[in-house]
Amino acid sequence: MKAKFAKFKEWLLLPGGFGIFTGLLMLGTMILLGIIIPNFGPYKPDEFIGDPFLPPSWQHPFGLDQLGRDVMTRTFSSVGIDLGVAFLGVSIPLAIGTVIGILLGLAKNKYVLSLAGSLIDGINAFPLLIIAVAMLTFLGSGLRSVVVILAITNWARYARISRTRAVVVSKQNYIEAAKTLGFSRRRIVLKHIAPNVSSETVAYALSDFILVIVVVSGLSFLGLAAKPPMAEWGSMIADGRAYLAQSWWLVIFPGLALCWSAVSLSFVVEGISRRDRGI
Amino acid sequence: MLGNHLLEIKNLKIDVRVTKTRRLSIVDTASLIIEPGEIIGLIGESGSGKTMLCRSLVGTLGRRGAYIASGELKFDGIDLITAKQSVWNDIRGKRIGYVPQSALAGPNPVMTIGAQLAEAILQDENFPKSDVEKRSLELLNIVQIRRPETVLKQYQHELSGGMKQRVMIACAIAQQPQLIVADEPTTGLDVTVQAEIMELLKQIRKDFNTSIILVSHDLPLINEICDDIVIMHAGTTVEKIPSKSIKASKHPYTLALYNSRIDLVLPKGQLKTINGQPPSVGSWPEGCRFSERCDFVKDKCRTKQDLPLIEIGSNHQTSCLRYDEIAR
Amino acid sequence: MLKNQIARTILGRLGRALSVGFWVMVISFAIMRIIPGDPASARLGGVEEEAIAELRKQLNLDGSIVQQFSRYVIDLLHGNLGTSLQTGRTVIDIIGSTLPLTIYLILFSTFFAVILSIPIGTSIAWSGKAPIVYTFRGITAVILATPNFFIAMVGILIFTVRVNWSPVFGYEPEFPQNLKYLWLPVVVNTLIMTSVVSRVIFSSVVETKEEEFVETGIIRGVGRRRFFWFYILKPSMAPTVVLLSYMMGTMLGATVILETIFTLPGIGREMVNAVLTSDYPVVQGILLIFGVITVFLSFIGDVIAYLLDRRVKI
Amino acid sequence: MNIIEAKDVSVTFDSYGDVIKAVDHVNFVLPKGQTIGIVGESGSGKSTFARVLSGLQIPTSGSVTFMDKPIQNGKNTYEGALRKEVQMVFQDPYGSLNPRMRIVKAIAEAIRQHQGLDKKASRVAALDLLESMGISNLDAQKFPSKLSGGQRQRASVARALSAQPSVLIADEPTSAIDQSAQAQLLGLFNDLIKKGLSIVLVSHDLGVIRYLSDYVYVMKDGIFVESGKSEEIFNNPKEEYTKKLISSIPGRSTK
Repeated sequence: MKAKFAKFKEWLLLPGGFGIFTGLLMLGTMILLGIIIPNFGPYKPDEFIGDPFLPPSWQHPFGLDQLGRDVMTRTFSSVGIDLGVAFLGVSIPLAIGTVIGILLGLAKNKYVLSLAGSLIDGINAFPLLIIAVAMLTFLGSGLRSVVVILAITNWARYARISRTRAVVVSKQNYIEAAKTLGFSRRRIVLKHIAPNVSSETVAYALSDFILVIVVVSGLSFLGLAAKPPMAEWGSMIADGRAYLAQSWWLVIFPGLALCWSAVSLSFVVEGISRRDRGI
Repeated sequence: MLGNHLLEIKNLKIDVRVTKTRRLSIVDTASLIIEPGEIIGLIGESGSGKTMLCRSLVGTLGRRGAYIASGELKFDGIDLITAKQSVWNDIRGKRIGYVPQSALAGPNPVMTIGAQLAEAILQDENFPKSDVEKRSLELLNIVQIRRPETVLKQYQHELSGGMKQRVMIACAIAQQPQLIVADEPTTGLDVTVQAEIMELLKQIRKDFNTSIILVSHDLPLINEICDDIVIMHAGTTVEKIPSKSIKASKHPYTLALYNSRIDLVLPKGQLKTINGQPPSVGSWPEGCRFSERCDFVKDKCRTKQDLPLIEIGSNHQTSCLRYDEIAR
Repeated sequence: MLKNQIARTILGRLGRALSVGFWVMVISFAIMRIIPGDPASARLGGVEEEAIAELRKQLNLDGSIVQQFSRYVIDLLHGNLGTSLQTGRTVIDIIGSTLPLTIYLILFSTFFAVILSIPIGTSIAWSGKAPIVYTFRGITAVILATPNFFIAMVGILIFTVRVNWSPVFGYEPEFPQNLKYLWLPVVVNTLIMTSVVSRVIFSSVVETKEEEFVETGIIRGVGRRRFFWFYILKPSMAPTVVLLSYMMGTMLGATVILETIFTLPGIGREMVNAVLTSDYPVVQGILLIFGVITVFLSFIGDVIAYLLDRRVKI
Repeated sequence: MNIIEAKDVSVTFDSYGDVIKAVDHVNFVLPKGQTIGIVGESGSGKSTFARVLSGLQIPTSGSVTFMDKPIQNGKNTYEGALRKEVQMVFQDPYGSLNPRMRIVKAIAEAIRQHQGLDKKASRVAALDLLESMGISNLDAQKFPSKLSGGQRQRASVARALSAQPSVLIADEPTSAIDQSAQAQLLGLFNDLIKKGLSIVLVSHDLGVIRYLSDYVYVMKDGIFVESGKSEEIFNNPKEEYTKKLISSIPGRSTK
């Protein structure tokens, strides 16, 4: 036990260790509260329990909203939705983009390459929020549409990174050595190229996670993703906006929860990048 | 007592900050003396601290979180350890020139060669601005660059490795310094280019009576160019010996390096290799740091102690405790 | 020959910008068509066939896909982006009347962000003192992880609700009255952009600082001011410019939210209105404009970066 | 008997419309059990030619044969059982090992492929092989970035040897490592030569070439300007370029 603790302490003192630890702790707390409060707490997120606009008190630390629902319960029941959507919105494009990027990085056909390359650049040319808003017009709003849209558009960013990296990796001597050793193409791609490419795209995915959380909540804020009465940070903030002058708690608490989650992730990202660079 | 040498380093210790409280020595008990007009070769493997020793001469240790922990460092009678910015301003670029590592550096990528030469020339505030171009061309001629007018307008990425190094040398000699520090100036360049640049350095020494510290890991090169050789191992100077008498070295590490020269053995002959790996910074053995790889090692080599250079002949100093028993 | 090299590189980059521009056009054409179902009947609901056919024609959804595309391209070349289904104004007209405000918003915040970021980023990077660096990175990380609408809300809470410095709703286009409405959104945008830009300047100065030529410059004894400009700032500028041009594009996207919050009649808010009223031609047109602007910005950014530092591959 | 023969081999590259001749109509033979040195400066085309011999680069024209059989078949080189016969060691000790694979795993992977051992046995064999090259079992468990340049180069040689090749092509194997590590690596090559391995040694370092080679080709601008027995080239060079190269070797005058 003691030895384990010493080892942990040593790990913590390495560059970035403290950031990663703090970030994971913050994120873990958020997820834990997101499980406990909605499931085992005294209220339901959609339950009308008291006077509207009741300010924060010991019984309702985050106060009550315009319909008399408990803001704290609603805030924490959003954890699963927001982080879940963001998780899907990152992991699906990550998988698609990495694979397409590797394939393109290894492709030889000039026409395929330049066509695919400018298509990827074309998709990436649109700011994520803009293309998401535009597609929602045609796809119909809702969280499911948001996940679909992220899958169709965001892969291009990963494909770009993965392709550049695959080109670099495939020129490395260890790939040449693997070829002269007669390893199968499949083995070279899966065991030698893919791990060296995906380390890069996964690193990007972590920072993309923050962006996607912000975009998803932004879409909800515009009323295009999560719809009332669903408890979701962006839509809660949008709902509370009209009462900002009198009842600040409607906006501030979901906002802080949103920040808390994104900041925790950014600590992890920062920590990992510091560790990689060793400073 | 430090005498009147151009450069004198005595028992210099350089530490680096690893974390807030942890310090690591990267150079320890290093000593070196340079007279005017002398070419000194500083040789050592990677991690032996030779680059850091060079940086201490030009005052840029701080950039790497390193600092001089103890020892003496005097350039022409000036104490460089306590030197203030104003003192450095008089020394850098004027009295000490610097030629960087060929593999890493080169001229500033966002300035033309001409702009950088002008910068080096105008270190002398009294130099007339109207003569800058003339002087630039003159310098480029000294370093034997063809078509100097064109080169003045070019950027570094348009030049070959050898050309870049010539430009760096031209900048270094702009103020006719007393000392040039050349840190692996030809590593990675072609042999013919290397030979030309070495010839150039010798010529500069001859024409301007400049002292040169040439850092390298290539013993044959150092052996050919330099008057004296200083051998570094694991952060300390283990021997100083005239080039001519390298065979008569009294330090097992120098001998091992000399004996592992492939140009001295018959083709496919038995190469003498040094056992194991060079000790890495932070895990130096106590006592003599070569003890773990040495064939002559005795118990007394392993006890904790400082190993300063001992004068054992004319211009020949060694740190080996058993120097009198060592022969090739 | 040298001039030639520069021209060839820039022309090559222009070619790439044009080919990406082509795809931008294709994507904004396709966006109405790749999604299953028919936008015309979706908009009108269960009305009679004739009205739907009429709308299909108006939306350029009749005939084969090749015909649709060639009509789309020809219309584009004539500067025709279609007509709003809601107001009957031409899309070009709508864009022309709403885009300038958004551009001002972006330009002002970019300007202030750059002015602030250069001293902040370089001085922190150059000092390299751990506590300062951590504080800087911590604060900017928090700002970047916070959605702009939340920052805006907090701003409104402070400056509108507590002290009445900025009106909540409305807009007056005349100068100088408009400043009253614009300053808070510009501040919010500037805050975010400063965080990004100063981080980039910070990290590229840290990177430049490590390079050997900087050391050579110190040892050559280059004077302070010269050193700062030629050895620190100029070599670090190229990545900053590239990122700045990209960030301006992203910021353009973010104005959708910002303009909605501050009820500014910019192009972003116009787009949200169009989405909420299913005004397809307007959505499509604005999407195209956003794409074209970002492609243009990144072209300009790359060219400037290349001119600053010829090593940059563009 | 010649193991590898190259006849009239050319390699050209396209660079923005300009055609660059990296290798220009060269002939080359590698007799069995010999070490052939190819010496030249950067840009001489020596590395490209080494890649042609190892089958990594398809020549624009000309042919390479291995034991009198052409190595090339359409777009493929060294097919099937031939593939293991020619292995390569690269210059850069940083890029020649997969950074995400522990040393022992990289070697075991090659052993498994070529010696038909199972997972466990190949791991043991890899550890043995590395041990025999002076890489301890402890170091073998590490990732490449934790080893010194010399150790990495020896690991690369170990990986090449695990295919049990008959030819080893070494492209500047010593130019990025310290002198003591260089001596260790050259000693290793010397042992391999004594065991009968045929070696093509590409280097700009004439000292290394002189030490190991039986026969030397001097390359400049894509062609062999001179070739001959090693002692002849070094004692009695005919071409101006060769003379210049030899006179540039540091330390000639101090011998």
